[in-house]
Amino acid sequence: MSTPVPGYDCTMDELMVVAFSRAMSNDTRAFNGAVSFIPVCGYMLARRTHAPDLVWAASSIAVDADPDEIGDSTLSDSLWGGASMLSNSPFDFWTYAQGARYNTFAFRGAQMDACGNVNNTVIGPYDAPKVRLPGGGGMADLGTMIPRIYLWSSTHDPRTFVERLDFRSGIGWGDGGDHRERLGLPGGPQLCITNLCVFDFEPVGKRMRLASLHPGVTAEQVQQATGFEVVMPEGAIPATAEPTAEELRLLRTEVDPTSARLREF
Amino acid sequence: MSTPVPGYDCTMDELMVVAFSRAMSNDTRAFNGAVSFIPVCGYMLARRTHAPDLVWAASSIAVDADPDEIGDSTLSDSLWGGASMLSNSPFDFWTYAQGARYNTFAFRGAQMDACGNVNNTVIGPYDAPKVRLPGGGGMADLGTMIPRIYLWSSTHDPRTFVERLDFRSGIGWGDGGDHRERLGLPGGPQLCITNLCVFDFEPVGKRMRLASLHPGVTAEQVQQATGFEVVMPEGAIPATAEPTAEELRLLRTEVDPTSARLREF
Amino acid sequence: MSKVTTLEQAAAQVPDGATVAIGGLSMNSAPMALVRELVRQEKKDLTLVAIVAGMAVDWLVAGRCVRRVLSGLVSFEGLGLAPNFRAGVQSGRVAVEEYSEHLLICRLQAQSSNLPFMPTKAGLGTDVLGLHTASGAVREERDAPSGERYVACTRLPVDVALVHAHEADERGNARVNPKLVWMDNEIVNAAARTVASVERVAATEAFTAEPERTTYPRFMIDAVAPAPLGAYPCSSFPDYSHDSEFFTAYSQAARDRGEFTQFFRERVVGPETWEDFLDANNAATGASA
Amino acid sequence: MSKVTTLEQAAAQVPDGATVAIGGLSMNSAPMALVRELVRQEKKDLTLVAIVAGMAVDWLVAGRCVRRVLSGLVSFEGLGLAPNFRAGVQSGRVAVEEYSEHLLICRLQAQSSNLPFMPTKAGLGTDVLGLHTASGAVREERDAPSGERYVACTRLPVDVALVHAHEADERGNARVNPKLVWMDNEIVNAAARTVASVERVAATEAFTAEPERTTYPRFMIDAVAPAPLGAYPCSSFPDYSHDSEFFTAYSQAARDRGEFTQFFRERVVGPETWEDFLDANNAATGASA
Repeated sequence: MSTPVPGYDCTMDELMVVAFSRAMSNDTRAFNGAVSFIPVCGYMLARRTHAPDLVWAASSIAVDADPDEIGDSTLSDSLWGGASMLSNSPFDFWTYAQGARYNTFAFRGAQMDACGNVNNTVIGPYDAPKVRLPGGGGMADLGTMIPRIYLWSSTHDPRTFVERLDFRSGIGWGDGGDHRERLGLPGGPQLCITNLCVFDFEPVGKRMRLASLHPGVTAEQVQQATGFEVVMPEGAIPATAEPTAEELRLLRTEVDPTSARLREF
Repeated sequence: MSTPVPGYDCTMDELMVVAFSRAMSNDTRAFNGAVSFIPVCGYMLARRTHAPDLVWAASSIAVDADPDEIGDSTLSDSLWGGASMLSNSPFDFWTYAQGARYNTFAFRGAQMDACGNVNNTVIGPYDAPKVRLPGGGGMADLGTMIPRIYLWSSTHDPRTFVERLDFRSGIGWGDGGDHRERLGLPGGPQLCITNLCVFDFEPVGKRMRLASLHPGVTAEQVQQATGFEVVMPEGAIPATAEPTAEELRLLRTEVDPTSARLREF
Repeated sequence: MSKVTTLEQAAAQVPDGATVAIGGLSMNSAPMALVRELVRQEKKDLTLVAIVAGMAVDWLVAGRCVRRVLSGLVSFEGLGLAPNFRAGVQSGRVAVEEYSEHLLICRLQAQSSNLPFMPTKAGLGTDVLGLHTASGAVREERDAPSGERYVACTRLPVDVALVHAHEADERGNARVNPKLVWMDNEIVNAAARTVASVERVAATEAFTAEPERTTYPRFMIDAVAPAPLGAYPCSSFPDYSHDSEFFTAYSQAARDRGEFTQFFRERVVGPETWEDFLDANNAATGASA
Repeated sequence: MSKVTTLEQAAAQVPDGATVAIGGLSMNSAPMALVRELVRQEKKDLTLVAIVAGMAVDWLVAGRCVRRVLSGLVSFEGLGLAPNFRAGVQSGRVAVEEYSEHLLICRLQAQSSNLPFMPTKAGLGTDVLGLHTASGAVREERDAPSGERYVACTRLPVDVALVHAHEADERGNARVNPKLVWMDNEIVNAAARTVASVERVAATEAFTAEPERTTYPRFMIDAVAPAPLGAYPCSSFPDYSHDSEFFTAYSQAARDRGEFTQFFRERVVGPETWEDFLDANNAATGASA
């Protein structure tokens, strides 16, 4: 469902895609997993704006794909149009991931905690789950291999952003602080983009910190919607930047003309 | 150089190829390395006679190849005609080798010892070699992975068949006895086919044992040409079986019409 | 001795209690015709190995064929959770051995490469490793000289791998067009036997004409079962895409037990032959949608 | 920012003392045009990584560019030993770190996969492992739970990989026809930089038209140096075979120091451009022979 952003000439899905896009850079080498409409739109948009050399492997397979439209699956061949390489999971992909030749990946967990760890396995105890979720898939892998991790959620509420995960399917900053470093893992989560705000991670404890508020949202609302204590930055909290007309035009007409991204809402 | 075998209507290269061919079976799944004309001819001949389902990957790459002729390299693309698969070393080959999906390989070392270990690295001390040889290549790998190892040599003399290798590039039966088993390695050398005789390996100590003598060769001559003590079998030592007219016809007209196998002599 | 057989005969060779690895990835290239036949033959107590799966696992769980699932992920992606899998696990009827994609791949590689383990960094710092402490299937280790942490993934023996390919010849040479094998070669390499369903049987000459396109050599494939549209309702790139309508209707039906029973009978297990099944689902239309 | 450059400029980016991995296998697909340029530029103290090589290593040793060779095998196969390599090692001027093919591959894989080691059974029971006891580059281990032996192959960092491919575009997408990469992808994956010589530069559209044929994505290739017949006197399947005449004449000349010096000047390093070199060797004829 498309929700207008108060005061901005765009909707929430568009704001999130643009925020994601702007976090990308010209040396981003990304790929995507299942149900990743926001990141997929973000990669495609960044490549059309400030990051022309950005690498995006659609479905982790189709390098430099430029599909006419996005279908109902972000792991589907409908996404592969225009690719200059169809790489192959076992032969190419895993080595590129392990060696951080791909440097960027985005997760969305059914639960996420303050350090950006994610759960997509079970709600409730593992052996007697209240809800059996799909499973972590590549989260446990890519969380350890890829240095630039991005998180997103279109359901910013206390059920999603929890103090304690029921199961840690994928590692973000782990227990926080230097935990990743102690495990020998590169980088870590950079941002978490939600339907209320953008979080970054404060550099010492590696907990989510409010980086910008979407128009009409207050810091108090974010805290109320979050199951853990949100780190507040020094000074005023900026508003999430407004998409430019050109960004919106590209998103609406070229990147995702069928609004596949609304499947996340 | 083509040498007639006394009393047989064939030459030494032909006798060796036929002896090799007959050691193959219908479940042989083989590949070959460099300068392996005798085994290559053997695989092709066996497939045309008693082992129609035998798998041979030419140059370790071209599965079921059936070249019109053999060129001056057994690692060359000239060998790949008629293949039903061009496999790829890193992706297919090594997994098939490690998992013994390929079950047969043949070595020829510049030096070989009684237990079928081979040296293709140096003559003399490693750090100050008298002769620097090419190096073991895949010998150290395939000796550990492939259960059915065959050895051959067209220069049966005490410089080749030595009591002690200057360097063990590839393992045969190792130190003999249960050494391979203790190392957790499958199978081991089955036969060694030379220009004087065929050796098998006696089952307990795993040392070369005279299995058959080529026409005109005596057991004493074999011992004199061998730098280690040859195990003599119980009872009479048979003559290496004579090739059939059909085997010779196939070898001469279909398998190797240009006599590439003479490059080994 | 042709390796070409029927779906029925190929499935009949899978014994109850077997460990069966299912090819494909999510909604792509799953061997659905073979899976359907396993359900029809009422297999029992199967252990499934499914790296990233969905409908195939759900059918087998719905058919009560499954005791245990080793998986990285089972879902219908954006089209929802896999309803029978979810219910089966929540009720305790089906056990899940949770891995991640790479942990499973590494276990399969240890098996196919005849090594005591394959190392990876996958899983470090997650709760996945703790699930396997008792069995030792994967374990966290520290490399002594460097102090570096890694995860040792032990061998995973597989009785039968089921994969879908585009073409095979009678000898068992098989190929996937254009070259995408998802992670199927990992399960094929680890399995004692592999059965491939294929869109069509081709002459050996089709393989010798373009040997660089062969995906599996004949000695890796034990049986070939022809099944046009054999991955339906999943995709077989580039021939056809997944049929979203089937996924949606299936999920819809699963909200009610009675409705699902009817759906499963009429549109999945009931049709006698694979062709009947395709007709019952208007597959020729749906798959190209 | 096109990645297309000249052989001269591509070679100029290889510093003295670098660890350079050479692609190809034996007489196939070696990046000879790039290697010739390294010799012409009189590189010093290179460490070569050459899994199975021949002429490329011999040229570099003849040109006094090499301090150390990490290899599985260096020879001209049935056409003889590599004469300068042999003499260089026997004289002590060139050090050989002896591996086997799979031990080197596993070291490269540890590097490219960012793991402390890759396990293999290669080398067990041979003298190869003992050569590396002091450095610890590869070491025999025993898996504690199973008691099983294996060899741990540690990371092998490579500064530059040199490979030969058929086509690349300006962005660096490259492909090898039909799909044979020998073991080149192992060195490309492990290298900080990769330079590809190519038979021809192609438009990006040639890659998007057949994306399944792309061997290396653009982010793995740092420079593209056009060199028609760039693997000569080695082969570049399926375009041309190795030129046996060159190998034989080279080996013949190497029997005499003066004769070899003249041969090496006239037929290897002397010709100014790659085209001059090809002319000096009648390469267009020899390669197709």
